[in-house]
Amino acid sequence: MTAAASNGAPPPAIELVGINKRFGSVQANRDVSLRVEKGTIHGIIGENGAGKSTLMSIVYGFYEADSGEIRIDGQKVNIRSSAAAIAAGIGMVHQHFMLVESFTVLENVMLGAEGGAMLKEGASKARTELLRLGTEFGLTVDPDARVGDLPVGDQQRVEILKALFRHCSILILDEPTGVLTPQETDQLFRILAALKARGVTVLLITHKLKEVLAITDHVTVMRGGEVVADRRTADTNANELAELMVGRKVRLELEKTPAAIRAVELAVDALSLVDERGVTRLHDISFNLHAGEIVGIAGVSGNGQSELLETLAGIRTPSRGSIRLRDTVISADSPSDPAAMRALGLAHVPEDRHRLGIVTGFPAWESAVLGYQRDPKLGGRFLLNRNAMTGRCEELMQGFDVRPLQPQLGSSKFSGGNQQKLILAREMACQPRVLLVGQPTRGVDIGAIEFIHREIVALRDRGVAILLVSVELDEILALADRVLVMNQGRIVGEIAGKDADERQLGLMMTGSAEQQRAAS
Amino acid sequence: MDDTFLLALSTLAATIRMATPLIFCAMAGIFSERSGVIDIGLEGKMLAAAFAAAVVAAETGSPFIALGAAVVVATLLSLVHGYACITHRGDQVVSGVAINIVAAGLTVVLGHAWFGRGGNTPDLTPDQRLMPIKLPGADTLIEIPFIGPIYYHIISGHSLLTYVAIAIVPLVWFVLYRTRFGLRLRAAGEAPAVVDTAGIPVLRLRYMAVMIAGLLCGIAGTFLSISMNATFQKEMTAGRGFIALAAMIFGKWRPWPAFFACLLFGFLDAIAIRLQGVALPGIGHVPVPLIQALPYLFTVVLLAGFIGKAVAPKALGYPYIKER
Amino acid sequence: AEPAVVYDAGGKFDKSFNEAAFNGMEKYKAETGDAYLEFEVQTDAQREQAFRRMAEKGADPIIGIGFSQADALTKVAKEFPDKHFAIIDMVVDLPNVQSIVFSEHEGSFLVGMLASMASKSGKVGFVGGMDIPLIRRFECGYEQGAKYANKDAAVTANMTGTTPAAWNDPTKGTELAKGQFDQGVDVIFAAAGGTGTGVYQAAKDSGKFAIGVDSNQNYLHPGTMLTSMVKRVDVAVYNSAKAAKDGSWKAGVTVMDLAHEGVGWALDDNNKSLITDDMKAKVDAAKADIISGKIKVHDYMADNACTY
Amino acid sequence: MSARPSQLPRWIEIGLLPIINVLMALVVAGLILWTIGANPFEAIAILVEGAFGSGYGWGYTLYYATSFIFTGLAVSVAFHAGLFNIGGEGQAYIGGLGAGVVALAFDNLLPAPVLVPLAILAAAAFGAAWAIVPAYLQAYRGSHIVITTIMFNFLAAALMVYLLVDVFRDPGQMSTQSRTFTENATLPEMATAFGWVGIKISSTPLNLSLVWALICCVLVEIFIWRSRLGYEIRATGLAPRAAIYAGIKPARVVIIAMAISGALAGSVGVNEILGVQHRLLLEFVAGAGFTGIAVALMGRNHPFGIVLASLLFGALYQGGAELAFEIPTITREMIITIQGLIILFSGALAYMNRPWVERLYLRLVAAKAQGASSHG
Ligand SMILES: Nc1ncnc2c1ncn2[C@@H]1O[C@H](COP(=O)(O)OP(=O)(O)OP(=O)(O)O)[C@@H](O)[C@H]1O
Ligand SMILES: Nc1ncnc2c1ncn2[C@@H]1O[C@H](COP(=O)(O)OP(=O)(O)OP(=O)(O)O)[C@@H](O)[C@H]1O
Ligand SMILES: [Mg+2]
Ligand SMILES: [Mg+2]
Repeated sequence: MTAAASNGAPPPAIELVGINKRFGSVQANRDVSLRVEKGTIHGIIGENGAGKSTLMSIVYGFYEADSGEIRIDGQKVNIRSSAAAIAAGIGMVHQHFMLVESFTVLENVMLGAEGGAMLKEGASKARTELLRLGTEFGLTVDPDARVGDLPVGDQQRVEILKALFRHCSILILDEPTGVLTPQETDQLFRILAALKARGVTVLLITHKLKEVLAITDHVTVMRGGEVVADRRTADTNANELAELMVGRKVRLELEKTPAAIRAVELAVDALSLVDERGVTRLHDISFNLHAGEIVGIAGVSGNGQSELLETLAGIRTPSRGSIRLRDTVISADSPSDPAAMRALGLAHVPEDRHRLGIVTGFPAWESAVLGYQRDPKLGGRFLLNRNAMTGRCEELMQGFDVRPLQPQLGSSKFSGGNQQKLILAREMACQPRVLLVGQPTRGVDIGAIEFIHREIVALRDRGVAILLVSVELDEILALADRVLVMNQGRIVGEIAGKDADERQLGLMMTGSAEQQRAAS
Repeated sequence: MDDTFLLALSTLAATIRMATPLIFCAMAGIFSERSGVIDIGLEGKMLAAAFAAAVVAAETGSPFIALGAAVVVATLLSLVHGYACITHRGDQVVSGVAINIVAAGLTVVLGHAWFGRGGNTPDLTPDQRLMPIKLPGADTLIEIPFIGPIYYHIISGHSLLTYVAIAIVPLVWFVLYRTRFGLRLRAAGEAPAVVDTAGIPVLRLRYMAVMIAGLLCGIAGTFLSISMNATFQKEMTAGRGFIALAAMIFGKWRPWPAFFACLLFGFLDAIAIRLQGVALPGIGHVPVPLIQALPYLFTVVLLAGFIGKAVAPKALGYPYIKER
Repeated sequence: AEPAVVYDAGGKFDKSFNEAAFNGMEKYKAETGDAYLEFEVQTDAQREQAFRRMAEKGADPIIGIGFSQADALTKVAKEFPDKHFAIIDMVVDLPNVQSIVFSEHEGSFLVGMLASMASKSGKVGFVGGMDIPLIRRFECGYEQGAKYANKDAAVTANMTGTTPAAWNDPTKGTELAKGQFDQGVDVIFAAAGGTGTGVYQAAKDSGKFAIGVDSNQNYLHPGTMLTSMVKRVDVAVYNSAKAAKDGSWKAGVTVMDLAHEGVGWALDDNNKSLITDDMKAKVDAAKADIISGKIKVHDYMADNACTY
Repeated sequence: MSARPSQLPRWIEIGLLPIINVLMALVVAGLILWTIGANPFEAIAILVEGAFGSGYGWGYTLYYATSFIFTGLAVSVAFHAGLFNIGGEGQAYIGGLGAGVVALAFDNLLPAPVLVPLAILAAAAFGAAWAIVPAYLQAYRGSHIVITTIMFNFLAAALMVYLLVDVFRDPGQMSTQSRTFTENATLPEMATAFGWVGIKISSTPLNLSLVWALICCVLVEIFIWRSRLGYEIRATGLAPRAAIYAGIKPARVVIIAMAISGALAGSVGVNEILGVQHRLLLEFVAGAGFTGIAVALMGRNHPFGIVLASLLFGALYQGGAELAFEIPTITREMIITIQGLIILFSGALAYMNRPWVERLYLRLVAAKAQGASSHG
C-alpha cells in the first residue's frame, strides 16, 4: 500500500500472495506467491499441468482464486472478471487463441474496445491505430482478413495487437511462441523489449528455456501447482532450470546415430493440391521417403505443410500428381482415404491435436483407439470390447508415461503434453511403416519433449520412414536426417540434416518468403 | 393478359402478408441464435403475444396498447427461456418446447376463464385493430398503367405492421453489423469465451438478445390476432414459428437472406392456394393434398440445389460455462 | 343416469359441430336441471378410454361426436350392452346404438343457391378444412346448389391444409378468402372449423359475403354473414339425451335431413336484410322439391364423386 | 466450481435431483390449479393415482410411453451423430403407413407369426426411407437437416391425407381410414399376452410393442456405446474433423444414423397401427415425434434416461386424462399447461436445484468427516 511507496522503491507491478486454486480433486495452484517488478520481463516456466495457465487466468479474472490476494502497484485489487483485469491495465495473450474465427482482424481487435455504440467511428480509429502499431512494432496484418483464414503465426499477431490496442501496462503471454518461427519469435521479443522500454511489465510463460534465458529478467519455476524456485535470469542456466522444472536431471542434447537408410517407402511425385476455394496449396511436390530415415519439413507455418500432411494421410485428395505408398498409387483418379492409408501401414500424428488427434468428448480409452476402431483385435465383427480397449489404452499410457494413468478420465482433462504422448503412443503402437508427425512437441514441456524425441528416433532405428513437420527449427535440427524447406506450397530447398544450421534454414524459409511478398 | 397481371399482383400482395409474421419471427430467431441461444420457442411466444394483443385490444380498445402488452408478454416468456438456458444452462431445445406447450395451454385456459367460449377472445372492431393502410394517392395512381396497380396492390394496402416488418430487416442488419452491440452479440454466438476475456458479460448479452427476440415475436403475434384477424383463437399460429425457424436457417442466420426466405415461403404458399383446383398443363387435376405439399417440396428442392451449406453460429446451443 | 358426451379432437369450442353438441347438452341441462359428463379427446387412444370410463361411471346415454369415434364406440357398446350409445356422423349397427347422420349435402345445396343468388360476379367460393370425404360432401352439395340457382355460376374451392392445424388457422382462412376475392369471388362458404373465422373476417374486411357452417354463425358479423348452413347436432344430441331420460330411446339410424329439419339454412335478424323475398322464395321452393324428391341432391359419399 | 464435473454421488444425480425437479413443477402446477379453484392436492393425487394407481393406469401410461421411447431413441441416435432430427413425426407417420400397407396386402394370406414381423420390418423400413432422403440431402447436397425434416413432416401429412382419402379408404366410408386388418396383422395386447401365461391384467391399449421398444433400447445402448459403428457415430457427432482423421466417412455416418433414427421413429407405427388401431388412419402420431425431442433431451440421450422420461410423459398423458375425467373444471388445455410446466421445470430447469443441493451435500459430508475425525 502507501507504506510500500513511501520507502522509496516502487511497488511491484504485480504481487500475488498465497494464491490457492482447486479444480475438483486437482490442486492447480498451491499457496503461490510471486512478485513481478515494474518494467521487467518475468518468465514463468514449469511442466505441463504445473499450474501456470491457471495462475495467469486468475490474474486475468477468468478464474477466481479460492484464497489469496492480488496486488497491482501495491494496491490490493479484487479481480472478479476480465473486465476488472482490463480496467486494472492487464492484457493477456491466451495459450489457446481467444479469437472469433469468423470475424475480421479489425473486428477481433475492436471487440470490447469499440470506442462508441456505432462501429463506424471506432473502426476508422482502430484502423489507424492498427497501422501505427504495425509500423511501430513491425506487426502487420491485413485488418480485413478473416481471422480463421490466417495462418497461426498471424493469429498470434492479432492476439498481441489486441493487447497493445488496449494500452495495457501489464501484458501476460501464455506460451506465445509455440506456433512461431524463430524469425517471428525474434520479432516478438523485439516487441517485448520495446514494450519493456516503455515501462510495460511482461509476464511470459514458455516451455523454451532458450527464450527464458534470452529475454527475461526474472524467472519463476512452478511444479505441481507450487512455486519451486525464483531466480534472476542472470544467475541461472538452462540445466538448472530444466532440473528445477522436472525435478530430475534432463539431458538437453539428443544423442542420435547416423541413419541407416533403406528402401523407398513413400514416393511423392509432382503432387499438387487446389483447395475448395480454388487456392493452390501445394505445387509440384516431389520427394522420396526411405525406411529408416527422418525427413524434416521446415517452414513458416501456413506454407502448405499442414496440407501436405493431410494429403499424404488421405484426408485430402491430390489435384494432380501422385503418391506411391508401397505398391499403391494415390492420385486424383484413384483417391484414397485415411482408413485405407492406415491399412497400408501409414500412421499420422496430426498437428492439431485438440481437434484432430483426439475426440475431446471421449474418455481416454476411446480416444486411444481413434483411427483403429476397426482393428479386429479390439472386438468382434460389430462390437468393440471395452476391456480390450481399456487394456490397450493402459498399455499405451504406461509405455509413454501418460499422466495421470487413468483410462477412464476424459480426453480433454489431460494436459496438452499428455494428450500428445497418448496420440504418439497410439500411432507408434500400430507398428507403422511410415509415420507422419506434425508438430509433435508444440506446447509440450521439456521432460516430455526429451521423451518424445527419443521415441521418434527409436522408431526410425527400427526402420520406420518418418516425415516430421515442425516449425521448431531446433526440433528439425535435432531429429531430421534430411531437411526439406517449404515455402508457399513448394519445396524450395533440401539439406542434409548434419549440414543444416538454423540461420541457413531460417533464410531459406523466410528469405524467399519475403521475395515472394515483394514480388506480389 | 390483364387477368394474369392482376393475379400476379394479388399473389405478390398475399406473399407479403403471409411473410409478415415469418419475417418478425425469423429476425427474432436471428437475434437469439446469433447470440448462441437456440430458439424453438418462437411459436409459443408468438402465440402468447397474439393472445395478449387480442385481450388487451378488446379491453382497452387501443391496438397500440395491445401491441405493447403483446411485446411485454412475449418478452417475459423470453426471460423464462433465458433464466432456464442462460442462467441455469438448461437445454435450450427443451426450454423452447416447454414454452410452446405452456403457451398453447395457458392461452386457452386464461381465455376461457376470462371470456368463456373456449379460449376465443371477443371479436374486435376495426378501430381496435391495425387495419390495412391505404397509402396516399393509391386510388388516383391506380389509373397509371402497370405502375399504378403495382402501387395500389402491392405497395399500398398493408397493415402498419407489415411495413414495420419490412423496415425491421435493414434495422436488424444495421444493429448486427454496424453497432457495438451487434458485434458483441455475434461474437457471443461464435466464441463466448472470447467475449468474456474481452471483459464483456456474455450472459447479459445473451439476455438482451433473447429479449429482443421476445419483442419481435410479440409484434408477430400482434399481427396475427389484431391485424390479419380480429380475434385470438387457440393455436392460431399454426406452425408459423417453425416455418420461420426454417426460413432463418435457410437464410443462414443472416437478415437479408432470411427475409427473402420468408418471402419465398409466403410466395410458395400464395401460389399453392391459387393452384388448387386449377388443371395444370400436361398433368391435369392434381389431388389437393399434393398441391398443398408443393411449397414444402419446392423448399427441399431449392435447398438441395441452390443454397450452399448453412453453418450455424459456432456456440449455438452451448450454454456459456465460466468455470470459477 | 346422467348423459355423457365425448367430443372429437376439435374440442367443444370449435365454433362448429362439437360446439353444437355442447349447446345441445347445455340446453338439456337447462331444461331438465340434470348435469352431464363430458370429455374432449386429445389422442386416438383416449376415445375408447373415454367411452369406457363414461359407461363405468354409469352415464346413459353416451354420445360420441364425429365419425372418428365409431370404432371405439363400437367396442365399448359391445362391452356394455345395457347402456345406450349414440354416435353423430356415422352408422354403427348395434342394438344399443343410435346412429345419427346428417344430410350435409342438402343443407349445402340450399346455401349454395343463396350464394350464387347473392353473388354479383357469378363466382362463389368454398373453403374446406381438409380434403376429406365429409368436406367433399359439403362442397359437392354447395356446388350443385350454386349451379342450380345460376347455371353459369363458377365455384372456386380451396382446402386449408393437411395437418390438424388446418382446422384452426384463421390466418390461412383469411388468405384463402382474399385469394378467392381476388379471383372475383364474392360469397364464400367455409366448412373449416376455426379456420372459418378468418374467412368471415376477411369477407367483412373486404365487404363480401360469407356463409357460416354447422351452428348458426350469422351473429358473428351481421351484414357479412349471408347465412349459415346449420347442422342440428344440438337438436340430435338433445333429443338423444331427452329420449333416454323419457324412456323413449330407440336404436337405429336417424337421418337428419332437410325433411327432418336436421340441416337447413339460418335466417334471423342478423341476415334478414341480406335475403330478399325472391331469394327466400326460391330456396324454400327448392327445399320443398328436395324433400319431395323432385330435386336429387347428389351425396358425394354415394359414389365418391361429385356428379350431378 | 463449475457444474460440469459433478461431486455428487450418482443416487443424488439421477435420483434425488430429478425428484426435486418434478416436485417443483408440481408446486407450480398446483398453484395454477389453485387459482382456478381446483384443489391442487386432490388434483395431483388423481394425476399420480390415474397414471400409476392401477393396472389399468399403468397400462395406458406404458402404452403412451412406448411411442415416446421409440421417438426418443430416434432423436437420440441422430443426436449422437450431431444431427437434430425434427422429423420424427413424419417418420412415425410413414412408418405406420409401412406397417399398414403390409398388413392390408397380406392379412388374408399370411399367418400372424410371419406377417407381424414383416409389418414391423416394414414400419422400420418406411420410417428409415423417409429419414434417408433428408440425410442424403444433408450429406451430399448440404441441405440443413432441420429444415428438410420439418418439410418432410408436412410432406408426410399431405401424402397420408391423399392416401387415406383416395386410396385406402373404403368407398362409401366416411372415416378417413383403411379397413380394419384381420387378426393376422395385429400385435397382441399385453393383457392377451399375459393371459397366455395365466396372468390376468386389465385390458388397455398396451401391447407387445412395449417389449419391442425395450428391445430397441437395449439394441440402441449396445449399438451406440459398444459397437464399432456406434463409436464412429459418436466420434462424428462430437468431433467431425477428428472423425475424418480417423478414417470415418461423415456422409456414411449421417445416412446410417438417420436411417436408424427413422426406423426407430417409424416403429411408432407398430405400437399405434399394429398394436392399437389395427387400421390405417389420419393423425395417429399425435405429436409423439415432437415429444420425442423433449424425451431424448431430458433422458440425456441415453436409453435408460429415455425410458424414464417416456414414463414421465406417459404418466402425464394418462394421469392428465384421468384428471379431466374426474374434475370437470380441469380442461384439456389445463392439462397441456401442466405438461408444459413439468417439461420446463424438470427438463429445462433441471440444473436449477443442483448448486444448493451440491453445497448442502458437501457441507453434510464435511460435517460428517469432521465428526468422524474428532471422535476417532
Ligand atoms: N478448468 C479446469 N478444470 C479442472 N482442472 C483444471 C482446469 N484447468 C486446469 N486444471 C488442472 O489444473 C492443473 C494446472 O493446469 P494449468 O492449465 O494451469 O497448467 P499449465 O501449467 O498451464 O500447463 P501447460 O504447460 O500444459 O500449459 C492441471 O493439472 C489441470 O489438470
Ligand atoms: N474442463 C477441464 N477439466 C479438467 N481439466 C482441464 C479442463 N480444461 C483444461 N484442463 C486442464 O488444464 C490444463 C491446461 O489445459 P490446456 O487445454 O490449456 O492444455 P495445454 O497443455 O495447456 O495444451 P497445449 O498443448 O495447447 O499447450 C491441462 O492440464 C488440462 O488437463
Ligand atoms: Mg497452460
Ligand atoms: Mg501447454
